[in-house]
Amino acid sequence: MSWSTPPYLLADVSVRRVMLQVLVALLPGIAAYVWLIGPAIILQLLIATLAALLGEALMLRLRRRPLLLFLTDGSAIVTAWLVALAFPPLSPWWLTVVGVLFAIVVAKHLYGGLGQNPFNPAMIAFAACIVSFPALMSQWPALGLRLSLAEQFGIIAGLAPRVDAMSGATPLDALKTALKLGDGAVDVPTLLATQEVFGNFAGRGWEWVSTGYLLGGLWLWQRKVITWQAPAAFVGGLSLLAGILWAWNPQQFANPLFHLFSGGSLLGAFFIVTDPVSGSTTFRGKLIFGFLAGAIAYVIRVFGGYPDGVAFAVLLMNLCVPLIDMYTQAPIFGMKNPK
Amino acid sequence: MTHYIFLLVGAVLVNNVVLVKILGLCPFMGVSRKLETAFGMGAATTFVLTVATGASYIIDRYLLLPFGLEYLRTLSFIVTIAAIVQLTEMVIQKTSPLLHQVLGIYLPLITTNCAVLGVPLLNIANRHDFVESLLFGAGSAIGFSFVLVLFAGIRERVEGADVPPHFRGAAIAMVTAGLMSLAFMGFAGLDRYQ
Amino acid sequence: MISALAIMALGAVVLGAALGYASIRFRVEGDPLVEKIEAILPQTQCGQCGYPGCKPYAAAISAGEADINLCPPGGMDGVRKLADLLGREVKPLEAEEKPKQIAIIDEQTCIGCTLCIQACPVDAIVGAAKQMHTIIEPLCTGCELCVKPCPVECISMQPIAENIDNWKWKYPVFEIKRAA
Amino acid sequence: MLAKLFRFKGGVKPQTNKAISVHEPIGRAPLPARLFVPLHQSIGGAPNPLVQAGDSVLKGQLIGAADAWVSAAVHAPTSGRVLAVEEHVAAHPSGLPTLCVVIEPDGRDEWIERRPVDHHSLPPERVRELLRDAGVVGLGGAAFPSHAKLTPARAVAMEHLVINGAECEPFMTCDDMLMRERADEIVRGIAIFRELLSAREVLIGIEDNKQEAIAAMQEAVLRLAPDYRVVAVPTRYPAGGAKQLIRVLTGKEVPASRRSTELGVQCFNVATVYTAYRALACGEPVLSRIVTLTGNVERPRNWEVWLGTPMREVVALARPRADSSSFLMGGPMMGFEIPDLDAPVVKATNCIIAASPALFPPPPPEMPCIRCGACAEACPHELQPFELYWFARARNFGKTQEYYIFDCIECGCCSYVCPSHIPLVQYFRFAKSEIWAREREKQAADAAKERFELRNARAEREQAEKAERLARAASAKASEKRAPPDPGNKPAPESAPAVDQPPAAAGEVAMTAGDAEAIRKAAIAAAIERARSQRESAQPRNTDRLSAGQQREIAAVEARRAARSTAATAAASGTAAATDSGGAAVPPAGSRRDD
Repeated sequence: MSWSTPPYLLADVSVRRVMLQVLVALLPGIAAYVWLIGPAIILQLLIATLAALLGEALMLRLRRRPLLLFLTDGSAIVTAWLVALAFPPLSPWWLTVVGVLFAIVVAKHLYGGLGQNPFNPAMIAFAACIVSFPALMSQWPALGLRLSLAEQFGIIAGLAPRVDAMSGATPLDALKTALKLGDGAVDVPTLLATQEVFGNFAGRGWEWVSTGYLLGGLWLWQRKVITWQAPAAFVGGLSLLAGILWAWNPQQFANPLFHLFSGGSLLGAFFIVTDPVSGSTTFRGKLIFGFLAGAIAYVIRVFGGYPDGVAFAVLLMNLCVPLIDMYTQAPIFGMKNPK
Repeated sequence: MTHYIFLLVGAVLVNNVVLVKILGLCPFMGVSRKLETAFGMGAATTFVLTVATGASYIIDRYLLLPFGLEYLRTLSFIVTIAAIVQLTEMVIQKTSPLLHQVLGIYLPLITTNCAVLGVPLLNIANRHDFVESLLFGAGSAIGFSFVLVLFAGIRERVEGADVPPHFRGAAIAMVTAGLMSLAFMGFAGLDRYQ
Repeated sequence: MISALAIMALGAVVLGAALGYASIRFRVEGDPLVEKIEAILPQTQCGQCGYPGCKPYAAAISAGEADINLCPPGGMDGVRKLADLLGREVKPLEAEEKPKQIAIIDEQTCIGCTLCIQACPVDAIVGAAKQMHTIIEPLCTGCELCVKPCPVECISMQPIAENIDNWKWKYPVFEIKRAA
Repeated sequence: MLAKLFRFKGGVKPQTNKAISVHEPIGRAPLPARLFVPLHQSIGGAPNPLVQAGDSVLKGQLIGAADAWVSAAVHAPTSGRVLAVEEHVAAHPSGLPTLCVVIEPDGRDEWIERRPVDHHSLPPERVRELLRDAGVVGLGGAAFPSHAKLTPARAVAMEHLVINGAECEPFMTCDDMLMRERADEIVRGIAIFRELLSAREVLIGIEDNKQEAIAAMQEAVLRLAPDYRVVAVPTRYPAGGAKQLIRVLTGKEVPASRRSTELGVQCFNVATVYTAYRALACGEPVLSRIVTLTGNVERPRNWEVWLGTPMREVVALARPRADSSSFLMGGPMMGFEIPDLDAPVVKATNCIIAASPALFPPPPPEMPCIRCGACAEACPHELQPFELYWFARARNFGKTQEYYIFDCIECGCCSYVCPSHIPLVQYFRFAKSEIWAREREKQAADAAKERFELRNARAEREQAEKAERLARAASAKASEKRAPPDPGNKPAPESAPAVDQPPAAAGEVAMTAGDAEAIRKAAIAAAIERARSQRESAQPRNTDRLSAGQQREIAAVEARRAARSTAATAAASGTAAATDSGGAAVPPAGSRRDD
C-alpha cells in the first residue's frame, strides 16, 4: 500500500520542469546582456544563485523541511536570476547577496516558502534595496564602458575603486534627469535623437536585452508555461498611458515604444507579472492585474521619485490580488445563465 | 480644482495615513483578520474621521484660536472625537440594527484610533482651510480603509499559508504590513511632481 | 485661564448633554450575540461548563463572565469558532477533549429506578418504573448526566464506532508522508 | 447522422489502455462457494433484510426490500441456503464492514418464478416500482436508484434522453463489450426509459475510440428504433461523466444545485438500461454485472460476475501477475484501492484493475501549490481547484463552499495535471465529508436543543399543574378550617412578617403537621407559578435571560409579596420558596456555581 489516492495516473509534469523552462526563457535576454555589458552579469547570476541556494537551504533547515526536494525545484534560482537581472550589473557583491537573501528569507520563507508568498520575492528585493541603497542601485555602467573581466570582477568584489565612468544611468533615468535639468527647455525628440545613450528606439543596447526577454517570454507562452493575459495587459496598460501622454505632448513625453523597451518593462511583463504565486489567477483578474501594474509602472517611472516603477507597481498590485481574485471569479459549469 | 484632487489622491496614496504616516496601526493590525470586518471598520472610520476633521476645524478656528487656547487642542479634539463616536454608535444602533451589527463593535475602537486625532492635527499643522481639511480627512480615511481592506485580503490568504510557527499571527502580519509599506514607498515623490 | 475653564466646561456640558439625551433617546435592549454564541455550542446540555445548559453558558460568554474554552463537547473546533465570532484569542480547552460518545445501559443490571430518565436533558432514555430502561441512540448527546445518578452503575459511556455511514475521508497529508 | 457537438471545458487525455481487455467476449464467472450479498448497494436508504440464517432462497428471490423511495431492492443471485446475515467487509475505501446476507449456493441455480411484464400495459408509477423492486441502479459506478431518476419534472418537457456509453475511464471496457454483444437489449431498454420520461429525443453518446461498439449500436438502432441517434463523441476524459456527456450532446450545463430533469434532460448508463430491460421483459432482477478485469494481469477480460462474489475469486480469473501490489475498484482516475479482497462484488463494481508500481508509479512527493492554474484549465466544471485546495488544506470549509466544492465531481483531472503532484481530489473529499459531518452535528445539536427546551417546558408545566392542584386542595382545606373559627389559631397576618425565618417558625402555628406541610407546599408552588406567569407576561424583554441567581431573587420577591397578600397561607416561607424555585428550574450540576 504505497499509495492510495486517486487518480492513479498522473501526467508527466513537475514544478522543477516549469522553473527550468523559465530559466531557459531568460537565456536570450542574458545573452544580449552579456553582449552589452560584458561577463559581469554572469558573475552576478552566479553570486545570486549561490546566495539563494544558501538562504533557501538555511531556511529549509530551520523549518525542518526536506532539503533536497525544495533545493532542486528551481524556484530559488528563478528568484535569484530575476534579482540579478533587475539590479545594476556592477553592483557590489554584497548588495546582490542582501537582495537575494531578503527575497528568499523574508519575502518567501517567512510566508511558508514556495507557493505561499503574497509578494513577488525578486521585486521585494529590488524595492527594499532601492529604498535602502538608492545611490548604489542607480549606478549603471556608462555606455561604451569596456572593462575587462578582471576589472569587472574587481568592482563587484569591492577590490577595485568604483570608477567614475560607471556612474551612468539607464535610458529612463537619463531622460528623466535631462528633462528635469532642462526644465522645459529641452524636448524629448531632440534628446532621443542627439544623445548617445538612447539607441535606435529605446536605449542603446538595452533594446536588445529587452528583445531577448520578449523572445523568451513568447517561448514560455508557446510552451504554455505562462498565459497571455497578464503580459498583454501589462504591455497594454503601459503603452496606453504612454501613448496618451505622448500624443498629448510629444515634446515632454517619450513614445510608448521607448517605454516598452527600456527599463524592466519586458522583463516585468513576461517574467514578473506572470508569476502565478503572487499574481492574479482568474482570466479577468490577470487582465486587471497586468493593466494596472503597467499603468502604475508608467506613472512611477515618469512622475515618481524612482528611476523605474515596475517593481513597485508589481508589489502594489500584489497587494490587490486577493481582492481581484475574489471579485473576478468566473462562473462555473452550469452557472453561466442563472435563471 | 487640480489642487484639491492632488490633495485627495495624495492623502489616499502618497501620504497614506497607515503605510506612510504610520498612524492608526492598532485598528490596522487588530481589525484586519477578516475581510468583512475590515470593510466595516473602514466604513466606520471613514465616516467618523471625516466628521471629526470638520468638527475639529470648527472648534479650532472658532473656539480655540479666538481665545488663544491652542494649547488645549489635543485635549479638546480627543473629547470631541470620543463624543462623536459615542453619538454615532447610539444613533446607528437605534436607527439601523443591521448596520450596527456590521459596524457596531468597531465604532468604540475608533476612539482609540490615533489617525482620527492625527489627521485633524496634521490639518492644522499644514494650515488647511475648511474644505481642504475635509478633503484631507476624507482622503486619509479612504486611504485607511483601502489599505485595511487590502491588508485583510492578504491576511486571509496568509492564514492558509504554511507560515513558520514562530511567525504565525501578529508576527507575519507585521512583516506583511512592513512589505506593504515598502510597496507604498513607490508613490513617494508623486505629489511633488510639477 | 477663566476663558479656558469656561470653554472646556461649556464643551463638557454640551457634549455631556448630547450624549445623555442620546442614551435615553436611542436606548436599545437585548443582546443578539447570545443567539449567535448558542448556535455554535453543541447543545449537549451537559453542564460541564459549569452552567445549566448551553443557553446560560452562551449568555455568560456574551456577558463576559465565562471564558470560551469551557465546553468539552464542542472541542477545540468550537473554541476556535467562538474565538472567531468574538474576536478573542483561541485558548486550549479547559478539560480534555474526548471522542464523541453515547451512553449505553447494561440492560441486565438496570433495576428500573427512572433516575437516569429524570437526569437526561434531551429525553433520550425510555423506560418506566421497575421496567428496564434503554437509550435511544440517535438522540443521545453524550452529556454523561445519566451516569452518576444510576444507583447500580449500569450506564457506561462508549465512543461512537466508525461505520460506513459516518466514515470520513481523511486529511491527505498523512498518507503522503507515508508515501514519501 | 451528423450532429452538432458541444464542448466541455477542461478535461485530460490519459493513456486509455482499453485495447487489452476487449479481445475476448464477456465470460460468465463461476459461482463461488459463498456469496456475500451486501444489503446496502445503492445510494439512499439501506434495505431491510427479509431472510435469516437457515432460510433457503431461490435465485432472484428478494432478500432485502427497499425501505425508502430512494433505495433499491437486493436479491439472491442464486439458489441456496442463507448461512448468516452478518457484517462483512464492504467494497468501500474505508474497509469497514456492512450488513451482508451470506449465501451458500446449492448448485441447482433454481429460479424463483419470473414474471415478465409488458411495460406499456402498466401505469408509469407501477413500472418505477417494479424497477425499484428489481434493484435497478445506475451501473456506471454511482449506484443511484434508477427509478428515482425516471420521474420527469412537471414544469419542463423532457427534451433529451442521453444514454451514456462514453466510458471515458482508462482501462475500463465493460460498457464497450456490453454494447458490442447486447446492443439489442440496450436499445429495447432505452424504449422503456424513453416512454417513462416521454423524452422527445434519444441520444446515445459513445466515445469515438470504440468503433465496434458504435457500429453495433448503430446497427441495432437502425433495426429497432431508427429515430435514436448514436453519436460518436471525442475521446477526452471525463466525457463519460453524466454532466459532461449532457453538455457535449445537448449543450446544456447541469450545475450541482439543480436536477437535470429541470433542464429537460436525463442521462442513464447503457448497462443500467440493459438491466432495466432484463428486469421488465424477462422478470430477472439485477443479480450480476459485467466487470472488467484488467491491468497487471495475464488475461484481461470482461466477466459477468454474480453480485456478492468475493473479489479474491473474481481477480483469480484474470490471473494477476506476481508483482501486482494492490487492486483498484473502478478506473484509475476515480477508483479506489480495494482495502480487502474479501469484499464482494457489488452493483457499483464496474472494473477491477491489478496495480503494480510499474503500471501506476507511486506519485512523486507532494510539493506546495504554485497556483499555476493548470488544475483550473483541466477542471471540467470550471472550478478553481487551487483555491479549493488552499482553503481545504487550511480547514476553512466555509470558503471551500464559496468556491463551490460541491460542484466538484472528483474526476481527478486536477490531480492528473498538477505539477506539484498534490492529491487535490483527496483534499476535496476530505473537505466534503467534514462539511457533511458538521451538518450532521449541527442537525443533532438543533434536535437536542429542541428536545431540551421541550423538556424544560414540560417540567415547568407539570410543576405548575401540581402547584395548582395543591393550592386548590389547600384553599379548600383552609376554608374548611376557617368555617368554624378556631380561637386557638393565631390570625394569619401576624405571622406574615416572619417570611425570612426558617420554615420551623411555622411550627408555632397551631395546625396539624400534615396540614401545615401541605399548605406550605401549595403556597410555594403557587408562588412559583405566579412568579413564572409574571415573568412570562409582564416584562419579557429584560427578564428572559436571567441567571439562576436572579431567578431565585425574583422568585423570592414574588413569594414575599404572595405571602403578604394571601392571608391564609401565613407560614409560607420565602426562603423555602426561593430555594425550591431556584433548584427546580435548573439541573443540579450547575445550580450553585454562578452565585
